[in-house]
Amino acid sequence: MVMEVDRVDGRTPNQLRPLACSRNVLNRAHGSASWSQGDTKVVAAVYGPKAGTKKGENPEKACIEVIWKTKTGQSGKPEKEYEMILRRTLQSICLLNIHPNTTTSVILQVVNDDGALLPCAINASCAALVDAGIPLKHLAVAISCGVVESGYVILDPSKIEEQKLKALVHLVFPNSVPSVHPKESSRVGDEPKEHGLISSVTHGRMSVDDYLHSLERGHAASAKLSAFLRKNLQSQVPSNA
Amino acid sequence: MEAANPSGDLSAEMEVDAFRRLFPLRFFDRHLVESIRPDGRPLGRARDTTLALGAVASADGSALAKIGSTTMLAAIKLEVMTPATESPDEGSIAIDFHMPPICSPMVRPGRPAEAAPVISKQLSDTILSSGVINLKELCLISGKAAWMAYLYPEERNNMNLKVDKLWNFMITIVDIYCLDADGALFDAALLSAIAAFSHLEIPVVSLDEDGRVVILSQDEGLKTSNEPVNAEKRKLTLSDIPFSLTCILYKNYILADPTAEEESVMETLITVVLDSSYQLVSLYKPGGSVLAYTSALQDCIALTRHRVQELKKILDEAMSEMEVD
Amino acid sequence: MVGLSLGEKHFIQGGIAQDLRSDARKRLTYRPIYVETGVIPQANGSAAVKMGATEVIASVKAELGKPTSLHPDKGKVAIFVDCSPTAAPAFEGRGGEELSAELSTSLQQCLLGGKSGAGAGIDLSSLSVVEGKICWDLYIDCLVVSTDGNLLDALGAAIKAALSNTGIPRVQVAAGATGDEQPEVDISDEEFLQFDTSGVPVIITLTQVGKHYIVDATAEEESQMSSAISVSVNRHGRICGMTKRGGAGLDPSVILDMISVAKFVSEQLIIKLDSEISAAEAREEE
Amino acid sequence: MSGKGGSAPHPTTYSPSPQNQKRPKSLIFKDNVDWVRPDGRGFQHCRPAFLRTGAVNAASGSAYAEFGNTKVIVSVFGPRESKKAQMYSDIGRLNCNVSYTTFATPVRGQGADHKEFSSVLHKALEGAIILESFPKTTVDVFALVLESGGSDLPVVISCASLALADAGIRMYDLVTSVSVSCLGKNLVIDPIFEEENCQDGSLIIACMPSRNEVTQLTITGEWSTPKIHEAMQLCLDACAKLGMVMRSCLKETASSQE
Repeated sequence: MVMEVDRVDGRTPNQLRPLACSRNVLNRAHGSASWSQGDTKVVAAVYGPKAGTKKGENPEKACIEVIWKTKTGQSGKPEKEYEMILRRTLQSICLLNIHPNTTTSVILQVVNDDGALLPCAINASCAALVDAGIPLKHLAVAISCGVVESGYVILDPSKIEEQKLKALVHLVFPNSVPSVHPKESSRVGDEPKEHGLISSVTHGRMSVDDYLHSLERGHAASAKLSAFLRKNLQSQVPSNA
Repeated sequence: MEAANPSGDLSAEMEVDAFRRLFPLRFFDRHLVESIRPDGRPLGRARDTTLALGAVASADGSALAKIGSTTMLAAIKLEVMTPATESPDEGSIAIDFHMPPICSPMVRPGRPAEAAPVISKQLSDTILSSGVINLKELCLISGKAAWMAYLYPEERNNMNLKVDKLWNFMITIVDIYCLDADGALFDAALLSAIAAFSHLEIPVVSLDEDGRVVILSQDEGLKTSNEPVNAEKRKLTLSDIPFSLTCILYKNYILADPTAEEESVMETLITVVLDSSYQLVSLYKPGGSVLAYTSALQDCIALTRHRVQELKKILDEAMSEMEVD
Repeated sequence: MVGLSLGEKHFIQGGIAQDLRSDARKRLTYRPIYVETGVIPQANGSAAVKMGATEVIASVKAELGKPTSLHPDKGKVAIFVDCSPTAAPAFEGRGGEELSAELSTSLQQCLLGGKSGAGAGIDLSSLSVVEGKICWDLYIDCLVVSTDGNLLDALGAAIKAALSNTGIPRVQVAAGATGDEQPEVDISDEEFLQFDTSGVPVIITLTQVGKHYIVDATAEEESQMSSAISVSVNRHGRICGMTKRGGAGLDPSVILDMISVAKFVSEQLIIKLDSEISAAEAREEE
Repeated sequence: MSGKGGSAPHPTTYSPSPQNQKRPKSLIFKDNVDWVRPDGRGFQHCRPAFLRTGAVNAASGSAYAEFGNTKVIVSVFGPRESKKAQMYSDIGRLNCNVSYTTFATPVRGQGADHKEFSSVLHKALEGAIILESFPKTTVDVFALVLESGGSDLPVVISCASLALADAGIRMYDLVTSVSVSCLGKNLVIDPIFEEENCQDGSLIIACMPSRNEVTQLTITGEWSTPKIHEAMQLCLDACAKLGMVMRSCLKETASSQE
């Protein structure tokens, strides 16, 4: 089945933009990372765990707080939504029982937005959490898939592409864990764990099949992303030791 | 007493309410094993849902939606606007979701609830991307010639208006108030907003001496010297209405339409919005400790399909009741 | 907050019951009132009022504005009260906000009449310049400098004094403005019109302590109150507004009795205040 | 409401509803002695009241009140933990808040808190609640005016005391509240929005009918003493009747629960 779509920057539909990640970019933060996908770049800083949780939070668990800083202007409703999605996504990958009654702040600064901003921010904050040594269950990798009018799916769309799309799907998957115990099942039912979806945010109207198709393609690409993330995190381990 | 399993021993003699508060997860587990929920519902069933159109007399369109005890009051007010330069033939929609302190013990005056701006954003995303409202219909006077005739008068320039802007469009300002928060807030809010839109009528208007658009009340319409500029009140045509269903994922269970208690105990929520032709408008899962597998997603979508039919029927009934009156 | 021992409380309550208060006053006697006008030169009118240790300042600023569509033939008056942290440490930061808001509302209710504008203590129609187009907006700002009870009465007196000290510039309206246009105006620097304050009421707060009520309560006495009402009465003995402080409920007949007492007290207070104001203005002119 | 009516939330839009209709009507009120109230009531007739308790499940107690077009919901939370910053108090605290929806008034408003009403509500209820019965804790009374059709404050006060009773907060008596407007020579009870807008004066009473005690009284405008007497009597009678309606509403709820 060949159904090519021409992309503005000449990428193939499955091709991601060049990835770059550097950790420990900020001196004062307990952990930090910058993540870029093409021209989209986000810096994440992690402070904590600090003592105490906010009022209304469960003191028997660690609390994660997310602050989203826009490139320019004040933060409004979209930023509040980003904060909520990020907070709940990060909460689901952190081991919250290890540091009960503490708060960890994750601050995200948008450096440049050229599409796929939310996935970029999730990837950056995940790398920053690792850099800060916050105990995690597993890593999370985020990717956005664009559905064009014909139903074809392109990965990691840029801002210009986003505007032409029929629908946009942001997906967050857990990364694949190379298990030391091959017998121990990281499978749930008949699906491997990394097929599970942590978060999903969609914009635009599409058919259910379009969505499932995006899910499949997004998942296939997430393996690439999680390989990149792991390689990047490992390479810096010796220098820290 | 054996320290190994204190709750197990206690549960036999403890009052149900105390057990429910102290060990909420175990309380729910016991119910779920029997495929039933504490309020007697099967897992996949939504709570009783009612709609009342025209609940607010002072609004141009309004509706009260109740899902279980979650109550939402949506009211639409029309204001006149000039279209944005990038879409010169479209009106606009502004949606605000409010959680006043009366709705929940978690909300205190002076401190807006965290969830409110997020739900506002979700609602406007959903309503705009579903295309249920044709923004071109928010035009007051159609036809180009008519537009030119009602240029805003030059004297009004002191209000920083350009002469070429046309006060010919309506902005529909939707305010949704949560009156009672008991879970599935987004579902109820969307339902009330949609119902308010279906109740909305664009009124007969005329222009006064200053060139301002003024609504003509029915009896007055014939008497005044100002000619009405549009013939009669009209309703918006709603195409492909979006409906939503929120589900909880917990272990292998899927619980449709959770209550506030269920939401607080089992954290993984997933909200599916389908329109009346079963296109997917939104699939929203903000994190949560339970991972969603394709099969679970498909189950949620199937539950939502069923719910769309239910809600469509409820909306149709509410509208036909309105017409009888 | 006033912290009193049980003995002190009994002393105050007993004194009031015997019509001999701690500072030798009777129940219905005011503390000496001292008025100074023209305390703020840049305002159109201003006054400071001292009653014992309670001291307040009121200033009136007049600006040209546009009348509301509901009352095209009337000017507008806005009253704001600010509690200075110098008066009490509790007023620091946002501490005084609640009290300020309550005093502002009470003053508005007592001085500005009903929604139609009828019965207003401050004559709003005299503020009209061109009907429907231009009117004077009066901004009355009050500052509580020091507090020892009975703030509302002191503020009412200060506003009355500041208004009688107010000169509103004469306005020349250029002829020939047609239709919708805003007419051009010329504000005189030299000619001022004296603001008529004969209708401005005085405010009398009756504080109930035990079975009796007293006027001009000090902070110590206020701490013993069970309830209090503030009545604003004008020269003709008519009630121009009334508010009740929180606290216990009152029997309707008691309220009516309190109103008639307030009317009785108001006659003396108006005379007293008028003479103080004219004395202050005489001093200022010297 | 807030006095800053001019600042609309959407500066580039305006509401097309006619605004200058009320002027001619206000003149009719004054000149003509035999005018008819806009809703056809007699001067001394209150609007029919619809009251219901338990409107909000999430609250400890709640009530909904509908007087003509005035619609109000009040929720009561607590007694619950006081704010951390507050000092120890051996009697309970009462915290009141009144807010309006953005669509409560004919022209879309700000939906802001109404500080003035919040403080009057507090003053009106304070004297009726047995604060000693919940030391150290706070009872929150939150009111939302869904639609403002006149006499908002009295409706909020009556509805709040009903909600307090529903929450099981101990009180000396229910608090009922009624207002009268003075229009020219006439006193009209339970005024609607249009009447309030051109009133010469108003008198609002909140009282405990069985104890015959006034917890709150506010008068604006110029009044003679006999007129005050007359208005108070009018209000107190209406308060007593409203008290009975509220009592029967509570009884109904109680009997349906059994």
